[in-house]
Amino acid sequence: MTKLNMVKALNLALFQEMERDPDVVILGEDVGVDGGVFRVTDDLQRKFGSQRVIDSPLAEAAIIGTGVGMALYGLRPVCEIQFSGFAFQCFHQIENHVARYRLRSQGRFACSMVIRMPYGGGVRALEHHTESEEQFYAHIPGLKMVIPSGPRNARALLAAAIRDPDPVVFFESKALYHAAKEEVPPESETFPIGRAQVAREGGDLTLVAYGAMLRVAREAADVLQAEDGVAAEVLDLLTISPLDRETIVASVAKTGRAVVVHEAPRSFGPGAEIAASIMEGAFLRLEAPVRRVAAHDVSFVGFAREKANVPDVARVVAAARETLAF
Amino acid sequence: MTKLNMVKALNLALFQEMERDPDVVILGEDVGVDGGVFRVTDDLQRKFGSQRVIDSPLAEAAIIGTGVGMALYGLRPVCEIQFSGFAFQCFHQIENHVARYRLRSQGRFACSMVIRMPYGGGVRALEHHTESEEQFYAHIPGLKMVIPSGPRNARALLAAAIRDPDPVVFFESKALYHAAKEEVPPESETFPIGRAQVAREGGDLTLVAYGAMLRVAREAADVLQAEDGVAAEVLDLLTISPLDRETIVASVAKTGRAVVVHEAPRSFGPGAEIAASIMEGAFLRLEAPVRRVAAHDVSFVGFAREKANVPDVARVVAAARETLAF
Amino acid sequence: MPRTVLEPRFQVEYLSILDSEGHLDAALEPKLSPDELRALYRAMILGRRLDERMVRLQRQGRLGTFAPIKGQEASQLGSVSTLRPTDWMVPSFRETAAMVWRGWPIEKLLLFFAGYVEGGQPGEGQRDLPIAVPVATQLPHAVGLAYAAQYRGEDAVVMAYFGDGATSEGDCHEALNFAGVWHVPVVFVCQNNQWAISVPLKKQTHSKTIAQKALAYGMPGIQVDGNDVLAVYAAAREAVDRARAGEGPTLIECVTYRLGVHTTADDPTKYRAEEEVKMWEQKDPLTRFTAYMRQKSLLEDGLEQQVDEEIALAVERFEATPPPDPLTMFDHLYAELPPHLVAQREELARRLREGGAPEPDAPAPTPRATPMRGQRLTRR
Amino acid sequence: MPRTVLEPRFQVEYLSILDSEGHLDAALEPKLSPDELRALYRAMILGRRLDERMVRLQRQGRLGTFAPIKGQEASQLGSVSTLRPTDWMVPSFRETAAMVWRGWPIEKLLLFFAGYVEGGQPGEGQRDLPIAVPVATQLPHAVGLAYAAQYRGEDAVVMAYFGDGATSEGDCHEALNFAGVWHVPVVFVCQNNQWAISVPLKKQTHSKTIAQKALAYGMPGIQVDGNDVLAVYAAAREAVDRARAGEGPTLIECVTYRLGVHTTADDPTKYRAEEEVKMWEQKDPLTRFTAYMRQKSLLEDGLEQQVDEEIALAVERFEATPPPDPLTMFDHLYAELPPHLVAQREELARRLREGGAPEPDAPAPTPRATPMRGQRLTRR
Ligand SMILES: Cc1ncc(C[n+]2csc(CCOP(=O)(O)OP(=O)(O)O)c2C)c(N)n1
Ligand SMILES: Cc1ncc(C[n+]2csc(CCOP(=O)(O)OP(=O)(O)O)c2C)c(N)n1
Ligand SMILES: [Mg+2]
Ligand SMILES: [Mg+2]
Repeated sequence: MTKLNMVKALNLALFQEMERDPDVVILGEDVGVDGGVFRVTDDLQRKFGSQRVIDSPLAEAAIIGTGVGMALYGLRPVCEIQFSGFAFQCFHQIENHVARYRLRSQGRFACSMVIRMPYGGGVRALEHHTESEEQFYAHIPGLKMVIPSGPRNARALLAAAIRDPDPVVFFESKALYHAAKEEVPPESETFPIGRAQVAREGGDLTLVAYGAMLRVAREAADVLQAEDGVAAEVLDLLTISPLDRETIVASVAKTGRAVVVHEAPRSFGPGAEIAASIMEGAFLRLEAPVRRVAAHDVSFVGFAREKANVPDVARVVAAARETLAF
Repeated sequence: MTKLNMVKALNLALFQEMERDPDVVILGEDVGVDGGVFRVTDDLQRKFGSQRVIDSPLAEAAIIGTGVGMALYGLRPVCEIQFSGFAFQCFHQIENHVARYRLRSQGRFACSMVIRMPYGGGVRALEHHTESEEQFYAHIPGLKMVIPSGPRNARALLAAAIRDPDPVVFFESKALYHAAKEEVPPESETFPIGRAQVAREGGDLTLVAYGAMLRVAREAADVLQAEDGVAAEVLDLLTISPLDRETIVASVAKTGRAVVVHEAPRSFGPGAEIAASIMEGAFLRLEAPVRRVAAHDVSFVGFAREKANVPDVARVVAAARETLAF
Repeated sequence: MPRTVLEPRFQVEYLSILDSEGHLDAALEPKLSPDELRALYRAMILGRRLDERMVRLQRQGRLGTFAPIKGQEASQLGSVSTLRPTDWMVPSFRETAAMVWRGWPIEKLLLFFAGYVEGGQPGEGQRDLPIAVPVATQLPHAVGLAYAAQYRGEDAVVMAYFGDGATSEGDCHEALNFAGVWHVPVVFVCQNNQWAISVPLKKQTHSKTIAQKALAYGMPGIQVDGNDVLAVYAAAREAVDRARAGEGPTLIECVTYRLGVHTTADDPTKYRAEEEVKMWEQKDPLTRFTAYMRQKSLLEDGLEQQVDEEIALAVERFEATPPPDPLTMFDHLYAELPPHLVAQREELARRLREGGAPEPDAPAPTPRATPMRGQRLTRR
Repeated sequence: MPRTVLEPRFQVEYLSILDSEGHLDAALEPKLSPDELRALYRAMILGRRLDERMVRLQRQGRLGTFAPIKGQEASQLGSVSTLRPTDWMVPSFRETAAMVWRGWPIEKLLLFFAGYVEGGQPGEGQRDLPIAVPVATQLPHAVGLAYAAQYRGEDAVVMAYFGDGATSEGDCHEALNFAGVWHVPVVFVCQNNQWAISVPLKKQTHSKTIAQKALAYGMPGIQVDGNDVLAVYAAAREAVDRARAGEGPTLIECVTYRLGVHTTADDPTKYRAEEEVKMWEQKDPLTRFTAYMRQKSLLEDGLEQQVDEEIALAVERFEATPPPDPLTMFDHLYAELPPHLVAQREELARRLREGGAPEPDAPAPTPRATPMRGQRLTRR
């Protein structure tokens, strides 16, 4: 086992999938010589050539749109959108085509492709470089939406996404890219898409989180354990859509209480679906309303104010305490 | 009072607002000579000239993007996107700019503009001509999202939207365009944006709906009254965002039960926010989980199968009965 | 102010071989065999007759909205006929004649416009994309297909269709630009039919031709008389051959005219003069090609009846389509149905079993007006 | 295959007045007064010095990521200096020098890059849009502004900036096309600095020049030596005058070079050769303009120190900025705060009162490394 940060772990997944399958190609702005602005595709062009690791012109709609064409031909494009904030430029290609091609062609064609993008705050960045847009993809039928929380699952889920017959939107937390190293097995590994993980077991309360918020939820669980003697169960969604309602509902059916944590704005956000699903699945077990700890409904706050906007441990702990005291 | 259908009522609002305020301009594909493919802008170019009612080239991003520029200059553009299914082509302009300009310029500039588009099914139409995308706009901070349910409120809300200092995304149900006529006062009228209406009072159950689904909810309430002796309260949201949680929660606090109805796909849809907000606001009054009656999580079914996909009276009645029996 | 003029200077050519008076430029006449000419002519007649039949079906409420092709047969068939089956065809939404040429069964196209998703399914192994409704969005797909062909070392060429209005969309620009940079085998066929619904070309772009837009991408562009099937064929032949030879993409502007409505939901009298239509009717691609075929003694007796019969049989098959099973709406969304959709499918199945669900809306093949000759009621 | 060549044929001109050897084409020399030349020169020096200072501030952790302009001063100032205050300036994200020319206080720009939304606020009545981060999305705004000016009968001209990479985006195409059709007073200034991060121009587009892309929109296009402030000025002057006279839009391609990093997060040694940078350093717009000013005896003693002092004072004001009040994050989202945001604001206020909220992250004006000359710790 080697310890890798998330950037290196993702790079490993790409490398191994490209070795395994000659149909895997990479496409995006600066993914080639530069290795991507976050270096996730580092060295891949040197290894696989500029026909397989393609520095595209600066046009997101065409990155996804030509990716669709490649996928229809039978290739497995992995498209990189440089920041999730610029993926609205190709949102029509994603919604109109990527998500629909299997359906529209009634199974003749498939868009087996991955759309990778860095998302989220925590890196002192400009506007459109700090947002969390997962909700927009989660609401589109035909897509899968994955957000890993650490190097190992990032690597295993990216490999799974590349092999998946359906299109996967793959969000990578910029805050996690270099956050921590983790043991990552050298041989290829996949994790199932659509399955949440119990990151920590507990019987008193369920904390639902994903991506960079997993750490926040975990630390909140530590605080609750240490200061309140409360055993919080922490769920790491990993896949946002299709949502693993079974795991979520099972946990809340046990604990009776839940707090959902995400970086996306609160209103009409992913926490709403999770809360509604919990209510539908575990209504009679609920001891308190499901709470949402999320960013405020503000589009951009600037990094000088970012910490006051994105959920932190104190907010999660406070929400958990209110839920427990309800 | 004259009786008008929704198309004529919207046309009246546009006419009166243009008479009132020379800064109001209309911009979109086929809005001029043709009067819009649904005739909502009929005759306006003849009345106000081709500088004020502009037949744009076929490019949604530029329709919104140039609309932004006009708004920054101080005009009040009313942009028409021919079908809501083609608004993802300009989604980046909406999310990146329309919703953010006031914030980004810290109040120096505002995007006082309206983005009108026909949405929803029921008109035997092709792909991208039948979908309900309100969720995508509701989740964007900085926007307002309005969906009228009949000629009179369509007219009054469109007038309010044009006068609103903030950008308003205005969805018009194609199924309602010619559905029914209603008395519409000849003199100008506005309804407040952000306020839901109690369309029918009742104490046993709350049905939350909007747009074309209001009729479905109303008829379901009739059936429940007639067949079950149940008094359903029907809420007409009118504004999706900012959501009028106060009215919704007050109703459910009274009835203890709620069913939300929408044409958008179910998962991560507007019903989730409404359900979550009800849980947060009226948890202790809830006798049953909030139910969602929505389209399936399928992007397109074709009009031959559409009736089996979009909520109908029978589904709402069934959901209401299950909620009442919970 | 004097300045240096950069070399090379740019120019755009115009190609016409058989004009509306029937004059033929014999030097440019493409070398098509009598069989090839007959096939092309038949396809043009079929395109025209099918279009007319579809308009009637729509008026009877048996089809939903669709976009007629009348007047554009030469643009479509002159170009698509240069492709091999192993090449790819990427349509927009107004390529009925080209799609039939490529082997789409007529009844499938009818099903498509009758609201059946089944109508969008290409045949097994057929290298045609289904109809793309959002204007210009199909063009990047064409470029991606061409890239993939090149990547795989296959010599397939991709032909992509779009309209004059489509040239305004960002996707059109991005696709042409990518094709230029990647130097891939795509032929972009713009059917400039002068109108994008109610918007005339001069309100669509300030450039004099669409062909000259190729200059922005360092790509050859040519304008052809799009009502001259021989000129379209010649230009497409050259572009396809060049693409196949690895010499990159081409933009072809076919100057043509939409003689009918934009779609069956449209009323062109609102925005264009009857005289303009009359003027273009003089340039009808069929009239011209018929004269040419007559002159070559290639006209076949009874062709129209043959074609009408083929159409009638297809309409019969279309009408014999069973009403759609609502449950299949979930079938091709994902490779494998995820749990929440299994639940939604089960719930729908239960409703269907219990009779709570609405009648499947199969208004399409069911005639709404008096049945016509050659038509029977839907079998149930 | 012989064909008709369509008229007119197209050509694109190249303009250079003061070359890198210091040769001047006196016939083309724009008529600028000594004061105007001095102002321009001072702005170029300020642009360069500020840029260098900002890089240092960033390296010390006192600014976040930003895009340096080194090498592009002539492109920016030659063009922006042709505007009146009543004209509009629409920047991308690399127009620091042009923004300062337009009156943006330096400390505001520093605040912007220190993560303060306050930094994006134009002055009262200032006709400048704030920085637009998403590439090319600002271009339709420029066209809309120009349309509005024309609509109101005002003679304001709009100047919009973008890079070579931006030309690939759909928004760029749509904006140019709308401007052509609407014939509005916009001047599109493309700073072709050869690179879009790591992507060189030849991978960005297959067209030989960016100027020729104007042909696709029936709009005049010109290529100028973007390191020649006189040539940029002359071309911009002509375009602005033409726009103001109601003669429509122009595309100006300034051929220049980004001498520094793409942004402070970038490492150009990964993708470009040192020799290329060296070669372009020979063409530095400042060297050339300095020689010209010297020859005209317009060089002022102590200019650099003056400029440095101005910058130092601005940095002081920047550092004196109080830490941001998190509660103001809600201030300008809507004209009036809707109820759910009132609630969120109250909740945040409560957390701030109770000390539960994190320290406002004001790393920006606070030096992270050893304080430099002319710098003091943030007042709190
Ligand atoms: C992105 C998008 N915007 C708008 C529409 C609605 N629409 C359908 S066809 C059409 C006009 C297309 O004009 P053109 O490209 O010239 O093709 P034609 O219809 O003339 O064949 C429009 C506006 C659409 N289908 N897609
Ligand atoms: C829509 C969008 N996509 C991607 C980016 C990330 N990005 C920022 S600058 C840049 C390159 C821009 O190149 P160019 O237009 O030549 O301008 P330059 O940076 O050279 O000034 C990229 C890809 C962005 N800001 N916006
Ligand atoms: Mg057309
Ligand atoms: Mg550049």
